Amino acid sequence: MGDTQTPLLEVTALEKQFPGVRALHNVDLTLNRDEVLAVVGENGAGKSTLMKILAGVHTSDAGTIRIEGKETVIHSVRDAQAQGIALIHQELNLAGNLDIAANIFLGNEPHTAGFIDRGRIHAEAAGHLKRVGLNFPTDTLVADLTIGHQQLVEIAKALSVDARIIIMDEPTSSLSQTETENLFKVVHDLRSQGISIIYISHRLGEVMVLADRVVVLRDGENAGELADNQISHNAMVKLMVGRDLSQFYQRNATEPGSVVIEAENLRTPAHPRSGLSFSVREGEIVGVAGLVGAGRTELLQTLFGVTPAVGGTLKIDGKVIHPRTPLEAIQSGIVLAPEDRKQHGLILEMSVRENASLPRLRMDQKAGAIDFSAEIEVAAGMVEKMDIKTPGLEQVVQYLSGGNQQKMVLGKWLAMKPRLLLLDEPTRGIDVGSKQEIYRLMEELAAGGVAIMFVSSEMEEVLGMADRALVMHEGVITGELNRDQLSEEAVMQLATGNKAAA
Amino acid sequence: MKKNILGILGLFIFIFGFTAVSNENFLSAYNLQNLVKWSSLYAIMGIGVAFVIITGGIDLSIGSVIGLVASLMALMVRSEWNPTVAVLVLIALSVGIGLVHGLLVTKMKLQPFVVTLCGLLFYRGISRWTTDNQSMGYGDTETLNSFFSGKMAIGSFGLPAPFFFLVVVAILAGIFLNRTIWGRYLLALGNNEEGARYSGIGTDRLKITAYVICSFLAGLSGLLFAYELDSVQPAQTGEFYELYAIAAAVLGGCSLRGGQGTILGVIIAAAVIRLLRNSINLLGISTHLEYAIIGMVILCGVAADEIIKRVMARRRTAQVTSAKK
Amino acid sequence: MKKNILGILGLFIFIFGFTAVSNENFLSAYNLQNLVKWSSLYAIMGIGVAFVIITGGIDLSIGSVIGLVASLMALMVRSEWNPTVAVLVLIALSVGIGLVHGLLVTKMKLQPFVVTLCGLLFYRGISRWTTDNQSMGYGDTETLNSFFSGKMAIGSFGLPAPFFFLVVVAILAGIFLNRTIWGRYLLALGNNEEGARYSGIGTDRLKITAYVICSFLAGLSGLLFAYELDSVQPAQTGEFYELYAIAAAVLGGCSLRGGQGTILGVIIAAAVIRLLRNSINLLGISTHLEYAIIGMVILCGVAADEIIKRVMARRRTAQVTSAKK
Amino acid sequence: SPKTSNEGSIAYVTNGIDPFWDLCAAGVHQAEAEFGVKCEIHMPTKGLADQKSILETLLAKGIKGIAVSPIDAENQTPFLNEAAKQTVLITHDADAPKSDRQLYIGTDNYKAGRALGQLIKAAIPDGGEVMIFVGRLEQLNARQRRQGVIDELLDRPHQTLGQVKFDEVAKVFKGDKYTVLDTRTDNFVMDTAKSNAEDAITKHPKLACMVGLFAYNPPRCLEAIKEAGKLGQIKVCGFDEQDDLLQAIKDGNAQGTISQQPWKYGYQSVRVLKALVDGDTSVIPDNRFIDVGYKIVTRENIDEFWAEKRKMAELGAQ
Ligand SMILES: Nc1ncnc2c1ncn2[C@@H]1O[C@H](COP(=O)(O)OP(=O)(O)OP(=O)(O)O)[C@@H](O)[C@H]1O
Ligand SMILES: Nc1ncnc2c1ncn2[C@@H]1O[C@H](COP(=O)(O)OP(=O)(O)OP(=O)(O)O)[C@@H](O)[C@H]1O
Ligand SMILES: [Mg+2]
Ligand SMILES: [Mg+2]
Repeated sequence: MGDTQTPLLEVTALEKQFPGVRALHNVDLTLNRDEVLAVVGENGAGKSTLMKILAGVHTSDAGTIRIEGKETVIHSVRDAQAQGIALIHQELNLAGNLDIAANIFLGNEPHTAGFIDRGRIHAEAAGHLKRVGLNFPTDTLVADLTIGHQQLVEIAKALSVDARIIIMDEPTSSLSQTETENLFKVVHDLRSQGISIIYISHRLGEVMVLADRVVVLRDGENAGELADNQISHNAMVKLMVGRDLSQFYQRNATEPGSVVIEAENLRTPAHPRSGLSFSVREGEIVGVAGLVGAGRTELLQTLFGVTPAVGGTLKIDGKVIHPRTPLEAIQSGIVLAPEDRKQHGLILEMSVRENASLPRLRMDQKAGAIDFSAEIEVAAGMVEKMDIKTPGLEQVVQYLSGGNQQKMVLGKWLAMKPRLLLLDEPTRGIDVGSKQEIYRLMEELAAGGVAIMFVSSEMEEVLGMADRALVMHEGVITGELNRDQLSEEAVMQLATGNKAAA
Repeated sequence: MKKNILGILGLFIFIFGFTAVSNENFLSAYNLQNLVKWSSLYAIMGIGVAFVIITGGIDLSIGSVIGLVASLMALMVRSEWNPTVAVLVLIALSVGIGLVHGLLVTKMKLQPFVVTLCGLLFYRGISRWTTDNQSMGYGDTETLNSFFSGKMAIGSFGLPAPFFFLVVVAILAGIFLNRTIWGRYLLALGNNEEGARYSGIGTDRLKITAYVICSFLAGLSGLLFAYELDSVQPAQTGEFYELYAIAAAVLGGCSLRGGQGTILGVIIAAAVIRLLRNSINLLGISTHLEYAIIGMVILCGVAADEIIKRVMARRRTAQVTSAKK
Repeated sequence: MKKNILGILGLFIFIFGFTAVSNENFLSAYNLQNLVKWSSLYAIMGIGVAFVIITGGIDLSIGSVIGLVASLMALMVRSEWNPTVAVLVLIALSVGIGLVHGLLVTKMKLQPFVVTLCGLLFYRGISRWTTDNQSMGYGDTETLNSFFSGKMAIGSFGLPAPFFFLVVVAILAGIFLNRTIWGRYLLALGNNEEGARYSGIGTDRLKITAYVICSFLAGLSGLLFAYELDSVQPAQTGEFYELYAIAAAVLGGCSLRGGQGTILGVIIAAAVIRLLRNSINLLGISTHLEYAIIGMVILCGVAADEIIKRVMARRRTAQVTSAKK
Repeated sequence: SPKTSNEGSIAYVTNGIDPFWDLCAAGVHQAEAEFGVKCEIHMPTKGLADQKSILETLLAKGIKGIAVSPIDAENQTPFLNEAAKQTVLITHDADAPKSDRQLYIGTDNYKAGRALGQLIKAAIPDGGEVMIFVGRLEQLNARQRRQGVIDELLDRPHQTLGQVKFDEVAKVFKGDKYTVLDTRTDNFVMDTAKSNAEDAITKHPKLACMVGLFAYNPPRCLEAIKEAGKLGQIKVCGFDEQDDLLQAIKDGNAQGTISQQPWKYGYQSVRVLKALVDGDTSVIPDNRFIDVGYKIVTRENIDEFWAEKRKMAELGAQ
């Protein structure tokens, strides 16, 4: 098929400007046939913007796109589809009111004169689902799926299109080990079928496994490229942040103090029949591992009062509590940095100052009046302590990069001096630099006597940061691993419901 | 989806049964004909606004569009336009109005509530102004009269013309919404507009289509009401109807947040609203209490629906849990 | 935030200037007094609904609450209640109504549009029923009369009582919204309810508060209108006012999506709507055109606002580019 | 200034927007031409608040004379007195007897109601069930008309306008021959007006006569009767002069109507205002009441009446 010398896709001198932000400047990119090209870069480097331009969601301000050497204009998603480009978006873009099959074929329904061929849709969707390892009936409503499962549906959707270029923008951010490995298989399959893949991820380990070549972006510009044999963790990091980042995980466990939180037979509404028992002590960092849908998020949300417990007891510092709302949980010293930071973690349309001070307003008030000077102090202190990159306190949080947003989510709780800090996927979608800072913060807080529980789907993170790990499977804690018992195999055994191994 | 209809259907059956038992004349052919006729008229408006509501929008201008179309039709009849041409022109006008609404909402990014609130005021003003606010009739256009408000006898029962319009509109709307790609796109964009756009769906065009359908059906209703009432009061005809149409759509299972709606539900809900009025009149309840009763019943209907949904959701959770064991 | 007011302020100045130039009597003390009075009445309603709109909700029942309060006040006066007690009871009733709306919206999770639409019907029905739909007055309650609709002379200019109410309401509302933690919480929950909840904000309680404020101010408006007009028509008093109140709130910078709103903007917008009417009457424009003009002007105002916002955004882009060069 | 301006030195203010008022406008135009004045016509859209602010604006403008149809005369009196200090004030259609208005131009709606009662008696001489339909019962004229009808049918003694005692709404009144069943309101919603009529036919199979008190009510009753196949069987009597009703009278499907000849309100108002503004107080009768009377329209005088109405409607549309 055609000339093998000309690249499949060639982008030159691309420019893109958003109100207040120059997202891309003079960016070049080439993609060869049968290639898995990884694109990495810090948060806000412009990766998603570049991909959205290729997928026709945005139009570029300047620059050319060549496909098989032919200059092409992509004005709309339809144009991109016609060129055989499919994009798995970083954010989920499913219609929750429709079923899985409808979502997979949304925009590409097989139809005659506008009438949808339902039989075909369901039959073909089942095949795609199988490929990504999702065992749900095709008429399940998407709203009933967890984020992780929804992400698998997104991937299935991209597969359903007859594409020659599939772009995956952080496809694994909500996936755990097993699903991720499954996805790797899919990627290899696709490549062997002659489909080229652009793969974006902040999990550099995945990039090393998958990529044939790595392109690095920094501040909306090309920062360098690594060929197959040059790809290494350090090389990528160096190009991304412009310096070396040594000693990634730096957990120095100290002797934990008294018990902060103790759950006995705690029952969450999602899994009302399985009682969960565990405890966390001062200065301890406990990881919660498990597959997607294991009930980890539910557990944290129950502790935080979002979905109140339906049974069992919960004690904080020996005192029994029943948090029914987040407010009650916060008053008992429990705080949560949620999994979905845009929906739950921040008020995107409000400023850094307003977000930073939101939980604290209550404490600094004078007869209900906001203490504006205290507010600015809190916000400024937080920006400095957390090293949040923002042009000012009045910047709207929406325009911060993902990493800085996550630091804001964490930061707003630190001023509250919590007893128990709950973190749900604290580094999801966050670049290596920010990741390291978040680990440093967890470390610092633990040293200050805070008890920390964090849910993570990233095995490395659990192994690197946890003093102790709880492993969950279908709503049940299948085992507990101390630091010296922690290993990938041990976690996987328990996560797949295999108790015997523990 | 089917579950959404259960609550409202139950309400319909309850009021129907109650009135039938309480008043012997309720089941007379004449009364049922009237009930069918008015329910059909309300349902057509309700289906129109349901499309807009499914996109997450709203249309407050329906009543004024009805008034405008009815007023202009009377003016045209008076100026001896060819009736068919007049009807076509007015249908085109309605479509044009929907188009303008759609463009203002999608391209200018104005809020649907505001755009159509201005429409409500504007079209009403135009109706009054062009007609000098005179009530008018449709005297001599006999063919149109029987087309829009005639009856077809089936035994002793005369099926009114609006019913046939409703059947056609409902079937087309049902097919459009549930069987075609555009209907599916509409549902998708109502739930997640960005997501729909990223899937290559021309969301703006679809939204505009929804507004066009809504105004078109409002215009059609205008003609049907005009010939049904055989007279138009430019300042009053159609006033307040948007609220009834929206009530029918919402009671019939559309969520104002968008992405949800069934045609059948809207039809039953429209019938419930008309049935209530019929029932109030037949039971001889004080005319002053009418509004209070309608408001109360709608609220109870919606609340009951919500409770049913919650109970079902809880049951579903329980099932999922037990299935996993 | 300040930018939101510019558009509407410009519109106000334009119409004001235009009318002042076209009609010499416009600037007479008498006319300005009346303008201030009506604007104040509309603004008080507008501020009320602004709170609900900021939470992302809506209140369609305002006009009916006004009608209900005015009707019941007349009934109580007639039955020789102590005037102060009557006022307190009615204020308590308004608060109660807001509480019920809030509870239905937050605890039952019903849609605000539906709840308050039912309220619109229900309270109107109750007004008609309790009063047997008779017009009534407030004859002999002189102290209340001067309290709610008296004038305070400042030179030749008599400042009407509603203006003082507005000043108090506006100052309190402004402080509440911009200076207290609850105001901040309200804005936060309007932008992202879940996010606010996860930040430890009691979102339900705040939303209920917003509905209570809205109904309370509607009730207060009811009393003000009652004593201003010295008469109540149970089926008519307050009808349609919710749409004007909402129009004022939206024109004044509130987004129906929630999370946005300024008190000053609402006041200016209410003044614009009243000014328009005053202008139409003074210029002797056909009353039939009144609605058409109001609808058109509101639409243009909102559209101009949107355009200004876009131009500003574009300018921001341009600045960044040149800064980077 | 805008093209549609009708700025004048005197003003004619109605109590709402209704075709009735456009016929009044015809009389206004007629008089404008005849007496060489310009008269503004204002129709408040939504009730009392609108009417008040219109009056205020007119006063602000320094208008020389106003003819107004007060919505709630009794309670508006203080305000009307204020207005009377600043301009020449008269009332039309509805009076505010306790106010300082110069005079009242109108009809006695109670008497008109009784006349309607007589029309009903003529329509169903053998008696039977009667039902009343009206837009809103809070309007004084509606109540007076209704009471006139009820009193006449029940052969009660005549009451004096201004002191009429009103019967409650949800009650059946049984006389020797006639029974007044119920009064249904529709709030000016046309489909409600029609379905109220339909439901009445359903509910009362023996209904003998339907009475519409507002202009649009009788035509709605006629349609309902026609569709029920009871044309001629159920009689119709009404108020005002909508074309459909006139046609029905002509065709013998309706007994008759009481017309207030609305154009006379407009004509007289302008005539009197013009004179008063010019300082001619001789137009004020001793009892300060100019009765424009009402016309009983039946099959006998329908053609002549309709011709006049047509002429007036055309004039009103100018
Ligand atoms: N629609 C938009 N409007 C304004 N600014 C935007 C928009 N989309 C992206 N940006 C900005 O453009 C820049 C590049 O963003 P982009 O999403 O491409 O980064 P990214 O490399 O994908 O980051 P991440 O790793 O966090 O996903 C950022 O500064 C971002 O804030
Ligand atoms: N909205 C919902 N409707 C129905 N079931 C749900 C819903 N949300 C979660 N579940 C179910 O609850 C269980 C726990 O989900 P949860 O999100 O807590 O898992 P998790 O371990 O945190 O997964 P993830 O890694 O995706 O965050 C899953 O079995 C999931 O199917
Ligand atoms: Mg990205
Ligand atoms: Mg989770």
